[in-house]
Order: sequence, then C-alpha cells, then structure tokens
Amino acid sequence: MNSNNRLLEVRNLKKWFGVERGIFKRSVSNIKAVDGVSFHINKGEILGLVGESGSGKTTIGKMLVGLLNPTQGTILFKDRDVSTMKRSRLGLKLQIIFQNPFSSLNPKLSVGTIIGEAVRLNNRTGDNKHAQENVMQATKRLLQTVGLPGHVVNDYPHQFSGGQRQRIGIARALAMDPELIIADEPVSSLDISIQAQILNLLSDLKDKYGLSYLLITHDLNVVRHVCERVMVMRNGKIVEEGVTSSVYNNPEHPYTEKLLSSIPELPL
Amino acid sequence: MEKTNIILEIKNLSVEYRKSNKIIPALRDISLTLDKKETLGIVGESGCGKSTLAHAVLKLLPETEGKITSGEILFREKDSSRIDILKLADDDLRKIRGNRISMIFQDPFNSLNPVFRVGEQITEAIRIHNNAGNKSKGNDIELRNRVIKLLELVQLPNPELIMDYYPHQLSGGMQQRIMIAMALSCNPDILIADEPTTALDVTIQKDILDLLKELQKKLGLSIILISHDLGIIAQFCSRVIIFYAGTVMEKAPTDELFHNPGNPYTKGLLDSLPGKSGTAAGEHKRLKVIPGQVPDLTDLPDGCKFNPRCSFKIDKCSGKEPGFIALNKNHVSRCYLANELK
Amino acid sequence: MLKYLIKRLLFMIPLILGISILTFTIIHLAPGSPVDMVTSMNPDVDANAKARLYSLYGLDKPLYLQYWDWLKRIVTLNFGDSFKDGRPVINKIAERLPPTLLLNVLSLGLIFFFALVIGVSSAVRQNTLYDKSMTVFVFLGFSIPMFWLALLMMLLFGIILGILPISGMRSVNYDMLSTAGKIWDLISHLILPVFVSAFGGLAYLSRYSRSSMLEVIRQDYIRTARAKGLPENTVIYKHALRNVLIPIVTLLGLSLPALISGSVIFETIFSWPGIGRLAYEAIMSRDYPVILGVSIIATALTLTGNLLADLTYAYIDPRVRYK
Amino acid sequence: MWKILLARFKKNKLAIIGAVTIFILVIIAVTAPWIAPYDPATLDMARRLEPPTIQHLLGTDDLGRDILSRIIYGTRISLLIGFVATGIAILIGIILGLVSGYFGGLADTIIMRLVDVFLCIPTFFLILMVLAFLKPSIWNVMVVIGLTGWPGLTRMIRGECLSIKEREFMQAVKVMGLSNIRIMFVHLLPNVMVPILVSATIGIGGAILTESALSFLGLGVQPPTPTWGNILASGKPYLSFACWVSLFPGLAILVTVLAYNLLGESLRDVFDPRMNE
Repeated sequence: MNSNNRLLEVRNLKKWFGVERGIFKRSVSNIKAVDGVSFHINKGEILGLVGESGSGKTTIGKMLVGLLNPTQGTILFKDRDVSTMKRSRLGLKLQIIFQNPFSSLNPKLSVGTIIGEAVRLNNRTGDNKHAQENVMQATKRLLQTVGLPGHVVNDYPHQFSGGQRQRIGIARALAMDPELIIADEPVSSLDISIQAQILNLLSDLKDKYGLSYLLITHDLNVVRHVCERVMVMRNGKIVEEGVTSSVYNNPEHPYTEKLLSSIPELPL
Repeated sequence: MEKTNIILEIKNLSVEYRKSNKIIPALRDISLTLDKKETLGIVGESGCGKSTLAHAVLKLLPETEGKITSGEILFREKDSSRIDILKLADDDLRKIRGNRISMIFQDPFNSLNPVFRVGEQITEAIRIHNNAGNKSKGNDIELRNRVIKLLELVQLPNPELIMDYYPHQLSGGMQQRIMIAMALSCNPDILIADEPTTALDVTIQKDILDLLKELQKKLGLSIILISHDLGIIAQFCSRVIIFYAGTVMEKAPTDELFHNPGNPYTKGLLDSLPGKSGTAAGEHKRLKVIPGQVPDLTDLPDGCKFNPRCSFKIDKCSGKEPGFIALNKNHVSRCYLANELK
Repeated sequence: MLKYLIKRLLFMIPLILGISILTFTIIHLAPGSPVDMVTSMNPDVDANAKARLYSLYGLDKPLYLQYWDWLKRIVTLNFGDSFKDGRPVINKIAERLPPTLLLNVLSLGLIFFFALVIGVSSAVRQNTLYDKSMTVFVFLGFSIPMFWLALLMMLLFGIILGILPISGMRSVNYDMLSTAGKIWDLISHLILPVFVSAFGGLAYLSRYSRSSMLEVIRQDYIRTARAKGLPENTVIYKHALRNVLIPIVTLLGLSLPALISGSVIFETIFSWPGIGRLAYEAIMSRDYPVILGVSIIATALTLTGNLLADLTYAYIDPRVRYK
Repeated sequence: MWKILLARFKKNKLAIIGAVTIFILVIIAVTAPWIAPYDPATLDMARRLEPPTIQHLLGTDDLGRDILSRIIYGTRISLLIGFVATGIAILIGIILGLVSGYFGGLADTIIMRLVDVFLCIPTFFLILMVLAFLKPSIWNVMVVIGLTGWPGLTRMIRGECLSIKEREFMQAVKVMGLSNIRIMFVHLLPNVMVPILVSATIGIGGAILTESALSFLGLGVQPPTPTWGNILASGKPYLSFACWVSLFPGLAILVTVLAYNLLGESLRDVFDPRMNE
C-alpha cells in the first residue's frame, strides 16, 4: 500500500481517564479507554471498527475529530499532525455522524439554520460574496443529496422521523466538504427498514464525493456488508485487524471468534 | 391445531393511547395464540405496537393514556378453565401477574428498583403469591433458600453473596439474570420477554438467550419473545408474528417465514438486512430497501397500512384493508397478493 | 463512611472562609469606618465600646491583616460584646438559639410530612380537581406575605377569638404553672409561629415531591413491581416512595437558609426570643458584633444542616453507600 | 411550534388566570395617575383610619390618606422592583451559569464555590444586613434583591448546560469549529430558555415578596413613597381596630405574587408537557 494513498494515520494512540480520589484530586488509577492503538485509513476506504460497549471505540472517534485530547500518540491527517491544526480547519476535513438522531440536532433551530451554518463556515475562507440566498440554495441542494425535499429548510427537527433526522445530520457533515467521515453507530438506533436506506445513502455518498469512512459499530452484520477492512477492539486495544472477509471467515483472535459466533444466524 | 394445547389466546385486541386530545391506535384487532411450551416471536419496527401488546396482556398500560378498547385475552389455567384477563378484578389480576404470567424487559438496570437489594426484590414476588404473610424465622430461611436456588437456576455465581447486592453493583447481563430469576420465582406458565437483550452486548445477548432456551426446556415455559432483531427470532422461535403499524401482517412458522415470506413487508425486511451469510463480506452492494418512513399512527393510510411503501401495490390495496389470506394451515398473511408474491 | 464525613468536613472549610470574607466585605462596604458609622448613629455606644470596636477590627492595620485578626477571633468564637448591653455576643446567641431551633425543627418536620403527603397524593391523582386544588393551596402558602399572614392569625386567634397567645414564648405566669400547664403554655405559643412558617415553606418541597413522584411512577421498575403482581399500595408506598424520599431529604437540608430568613420576620412579629429577632434588633440598632455573630452562626447552622442532609442521603441511597 | 405552545397555553386555566392578572396589574401601574381617586400623598388628619366607605373604598390610613390610591401607586413600585431585581439576577445567572456550565474547569470551580457561599447564607438576612449599611432607597432595594437572587439561578442554568452539553448536537457544532461565543449563545442558550423563563416569572413574585417584607421591617422603600409593604406596616399598630389598613395591601401582594407563581408554574407545563400527559 503506498503511503500517498493514506488519508489518516494513527500511531500508538492512548486515552486514559484518571480516576480522581481524595481532596487533592490526585489521580490514583487510570481507566485505559484507549490503550495504544495504531491504524490507518486509505482514501476511498471504509474501515470498520467493532467492539462491545466500553471497548473504547467511541473514544477513538472523539479523539479523531478533536472532541477529546489524546493522552498520548499521534494522529496524522494527510501527513499533518492534527494536534497542530486549528479546530475550525480540522472540521473541514473530518466530520462526524452520531448514533442518536434525536439528540444530534438542536431542537431549537430549523433545519435550514443547522445546515446553513455549516455551509457558511465552509465558505468562510473562500469567496465571501455567498449571500443569504446562496447559502439557502446550497442548503437545499444538500438536503436533496441526502434524499430530503429542499422545502424542509424551515422545519424543525421534531417534525422528522429518526431516519430523516439521520439524513439531516449527514447533510450537516457534508456541508463542510469533508474527506473523512467518522460514523459512530450511524444506524444502530434506526428501524431495520430505515437502516438499509441510510447504509445505501452512505455508500452512494462515498462514490459521489470520494469519501472515506471510519464506521464505528457493534453490529457485525453491518460491518460485514459495508466495510473492506475491519478492526476488532476490546478493552482499549485492537485485538484483530484485517480484510473483512478473511477476518470473518478465519478469525484469529479468540475474542473475534466469540463475537462472530454470538451473531444470531439468519436462515437465509 | 389442537385447541387444548393453547395456553393463551388473544382475540381481536385493540388498544388506543390518548395524548393531548389525539387518539393513537396503538393496536388494532390483534388475534394470536400461544401454545404450551412454544416460543412465539413477535417482530416489528418501533411504534408497531409489539411492546404495547406485551403490556396489554397483563394490563400494565399506563392508566391515564392507554386504553384497551376491545378484545379478549384468554388464559388457560392449569385446570383447563379459561379466564379473560381483561375482565378480571384487580385482586384476581394480581394473582396472574408475576405468578402465572411474568415479564422481563428491555433495560434490566432501570427495571430493577435501585433502592432494594436484589434478593429482597425476588423474595417479594414469592411472598406475595404464596400468601406467606407470616414472617416467621423458618419462613425467612426457606425463602432465602428458594431465592438462592433461583439464582443458581439463572447461573449466577455466588448466589448467597449476590442476593444481598443492590442492582447497580451488578453488570447488565447479571441484572437481566436477576430479572429472569424474579420472573421465574413463582413457576409461571408464560414468560413474556420484551426485547430482553436489546440493551446488552452481543456476547451477553447470546448467553441470555441460551439461558432462556435452556430454562424453557427445563421448566416447560411458554415464551413470547418480542424483538426487532430477525436473527434472534430466527434462532429462538418456532413461530413468528410480524407487526406493522399496530396490526398483524403475517403469522407463520419460523422456517417458512424466512424462506417463503407471504407478505411484501416481511419480504422487504428480509431483503434489507445487511450482512447475510450468503453474501461475500465487504461487497457493499446496495441493499434492497423499503422506501419511505414508518407511518405515523395518528395518520395511517387507507387500506393496507403498508401500501404507500409497497412495491407490489395494486389498486385495491389503498381501498379496503385486506384480511388474512391463508397460504397454508399455519401461515396467514394480510395481503391481497399473499399467494402470488413469488 | 468516616472517610466521607471527613471529606465533607474538609469541604466546609473553604465555604466558611468564603462566607467570612463576604461578611467582612459587607462590614467594610459602609462608607467611612464602621466604627464611626455606628457611633455617630448610636448614642448607646460609649467611648469604651468604641475602643473595643477599634481593637476588634484593628482598623489601623491593612485590610488583609484586619481580616486575619478578625478571623482568628471568630475561630475561637470570640465575637466581642454587644454594644447595646455590653454582654458577650456568644452568650446572647447561646440563649437565643434553642427557641429558634425548636421552632425551625418543628416546622421543618411539619413541612416534610405535609409536603410528602400532598406531593404524593397529588401525583397519584394527577390532573384531578384534588391535584389542582392542592397546587393552588401550596402556591397560596408560597405567595402569601408571611408577616401579613402572621398579623391576620394574631388578629383572628389572639384578638378576635382570644384563644391563643400572640407573642413571646411563655406567658407571664409561666413559673406558677404545673408541668403540664407549662408544656401546654409552650405549645400554645408555638402554634401560630410554627403554622405560619410551615405553610410558607410547604410549596417548594411539595411541588418537588409531586414532580419527582410523577417521574418515579413512570420508571421501568415501577412497571416491574406491577408486573410482579404487587398491590397498588405496595407499588406506590414501598417502591415509589422510597425513591422519592431520597432527593427530598437533601432538599430539606437546603431549605434551611430560607427558614432562617423567615425566622427574622416571624420571630420579630411574634416577639419570639430567637436568633432571628436578635438579628433584626441588632441590625436596627447597628449592633455590629451581634450582627456578625449571628451571621456566622446562621451559616454554621446551614452548613450543619446540609451536612446532615448529605449524610442521611448517603445512608439511605444504596447507590451512594455502595460505590 | 408556537401554535402548539399557544394552544397548550390556552388550555391551561392557571396560566390564563396568572397572565390576565399580571396584565391588569401592569395596566393599573401604567395608568395610576388617572385611575387613582386621590393623590396618594394628600394627608387628611380629620379622616384618620376611616373604615371603607363610598368616598374611600378601602378606607384611610393613620394619616388620613386614601388606601386605594396608595395601593394603586404602590403597584408601580412593586412591579418595578420585581422586574428590575429579577432582571439583574437573571442577567448574572445567565452569564455565570453559561460560563460555568459550558467551559467547566477552573471557571466552573470558582463560580460554583461562590454560589455555595451565597447559598449558605440566609438570603433575607444578607439583604437586611446590606440595606442596614446603605440607605434603603428604591434603587438600593432593587439592586440588593437582584444581587442576592442569582446563585440558585446560576446553579440551575449550569446544571441544564451540563446536560445539554452532553447531547450530540453540541458535539457536532464543536467539530464544525464554531466559536465558543456562538455555540454558547446560539446553540446552548435557546435550550435553557424555558427553565430561565419559569425561574424569571417566579422570581418576580419572589422579589415583590421580599421587598414587601423589607418594607414591613422598615428597611425597604421608605415612606412617603407608597409601597404595599410600607402601607401594610403602617397599619400594624392599629390592627385590632383598623385592620383594613393592613388587610388590603397584603391582599394586593398575595394576588400579585400568586399570579406570577401560577403563571411560572404553568409555563413549565406548557413548555414541558411530558409531566402532564
């Protein structure tokens, strides 16, 4: 794999949460949420990150987009250390989609405001002649891209169903023209029939914009369907990593094997 | 179908919720039967009414909001007499609840009272149903032993210790085992499991479901397993009922449902599942999807409730709602085209 | 548990320091030196008292040193002597404290009991006429000017009906009464102030217990309790109530400052020989040492109340007890 | 969205009663010079402590002034104190609460310790103390009530912020790289407006009550400016034979404060119907 193709590289990433005790709040022990993780994501790739609750997968996602500071380790985005990038610049490259569509949109703001804000931010550095009207047009285009009619810009989040809200969240991420999207359990709180719609949308967007994804999930079926490569996480460490089909067919780590054998098989 | 084998029969059950002057038809005209010692699966998406059904069976709907508008829930007692749970007086209803029919819920942590020890919570159920009002010493020791036996039954280590724990001191999987022990404390005939593993990790989910399966064999339980996960249903249920928008779409034996679905909705659900074992991993082909959204119960379409999203739709689908059409003796589907889908 | 207690006590230190700074600041807020201000307005202050006051504050020293000296004195409970009668402030407070505690503990008990009864019963009958009347009733207590209610009560029971004493803690002939008579005398003096104080303090706690009851009865574990086949009374009064009680205990501690605030008003009206009235008299006659002493004592009382509430909370909530 | 709220508001009888009462009070305050039958300051020693008559609907006080007129003028002072004092408290509360809840860390620690300090001192006692040092003018009274009203509010706003901060939409805007000021005021503040509004409404009632208690104890707004509290206090010596002097201003306070409290409490239900359905 040539390194020009590398979009993101993570080296020995650690996040320890201190457990503070006593009046002087000294850390007496650490919860090693992420404990020395290294991996990379190539351009145009979907990398799966699976693990059970508490394995540290969400913590990795938050560190990548700058919501948490790593205790140790480096995150290189296109060979640049993200810790030296300003958050506003980083946001243009790396975006995140959340699990819960009901809390990922501000209930007090209209859809147009939520997405329009991202559109405006994105254009801040370029031409400033983007007037209100242009922002509105761009917002409507984005909504159509994610499969919603443009006229919903004046509606508020509570007027939408879970799947539709997830689409709005995706549109907000897209508005920043990102190259890598961290999708943290993007479908796990959606109904089965809606899950498939969103998974298809994500893969369409990948083809259309040449996006890459880090797909964080506990759902091994989703990973099997979507990801080219997969990492299995447990207790803050990556226990197995590889091409999805080979990991699924010949798991090497006993934990991966246990995980895979726990999926209820469909008689299909 | 052998009539005598039916332990629970629900006939034409309808439930409405009332919220700020809106009437929400949560369940419409549900009929189903549960055989002795079988596991019946109920599948559906959010808001389809599957949990409402579970609560309605024991009349646990929130008093001010939920109202059972019609129907019968017939429970066959050990002496073969049938009683309609909906017609029971409160005192008699309580003799059914937790005693003959018990339940476990989705979120074990919130389902256990945080301020009482788990042993106490189990004991309470036993005490209520055995009319063991006298708290004599011998009785207490007897009860304690019974609780320990139950905890052993659900395969918890160190039951003597664990029974004096508070819920927050246990992991999710252990909490659900406590819930199961509590549900089984009075040797019920029926166990209703409402999404019992949704809040748990996949490896724990497997342990819990295996435990339920084992207990069912051991104790001869009849189980209603409610889930949104078709995989779980496929593995643990002998028969499946598909819910959609408060009504039953299809009832069939599990194998038949998965291999020969008789309803476009069921077919759509099966097609939209990612990661089927047959497909090569990482292929990420587009999934076949059911278009549109899960319908709003206050604004249901005319005719078949699935018709706006259905790819097989014909004219009469939006006219009169179809009744059940039999594909065979054990397999019915609410679809005009039930027999022509293939 | 001991560790927790020590931790809590240690946390009180910065609080007390903060409060003492605040009090100290307020004294120096007054234009001019506090001594001049007092002495110019209060003819009772003689040269002696003035000198004492100067030494108490060490007014010639820099401000932080003044604070430090003052703090050292406060720690040894030396609040100086009252300007008014020259008695040590600490003695004055000591004799006024028991009546205030008696009054407040009684009304706190009443508030706790009735707030729970009203809160729980309204929650169970949510949106009925009963619930709505109780809402208006407790808000009436919350909205009524306490001193006005006190006046009306005095007018009605003391003057028009003449069945209850309207001021003080004891009748003039107290010493001549039998033991039973003494007890009744005290009770009859307590009825009006306790009622006024409790009625005013009822609203917050009862609304809180109502809404927390409403929240609790929607919890999954309540459904579990019903699914077990427990009678509704057991569900409400065992499973739900226990969970409602826990936060209420904490609030009880937190409502102390409001009660002490209230004491200032109704002790003045009912001429109750407590801390509140002492405070009012001191403020009106600008008796500095007493004002300071009372404010420190009131704060200490509040902190103790909070500590007790937290300890009770930790004791009754297994989630805190077994971490 | 507003339509739903309006509909819920209209259905809530207590809210309507509260709102209408407050509206009427504001009208009375604004039109006081026109609707008051007498000048509130005119003394008439010949007609001291007269019971309610046709000429003096609510009677006269110890200096022969018309009580109704004095209460009508008192409305102005009471409402003004309620609004200004609460305004000050809310402003401090919002700023400190947002900073504390949003930024956390050292700022949070300092602010919260400050709040603890203030919450441990009986507020009313503190107010009395300060007013004893300053001259109890109407401005001092308003400012002092306002300056002691913020700690509880700050703590509440901080709590709300903390829970909203955890919601994913807040993380999303952080990832987008919005400025902290914009996140705080555009994304965070609207989500804590409801509890603020409720507290503000109830706070106005509380401030009016506090002022009346201060006036009653002689440390509020000073006579001859009529406030409900000092009219009431002036009647205390004559309670047993001229109870109207104290009765009517007390009623005015009760009705006003009750209206604010009922409105505030109903607003909670209007905005957060979860509890009521």
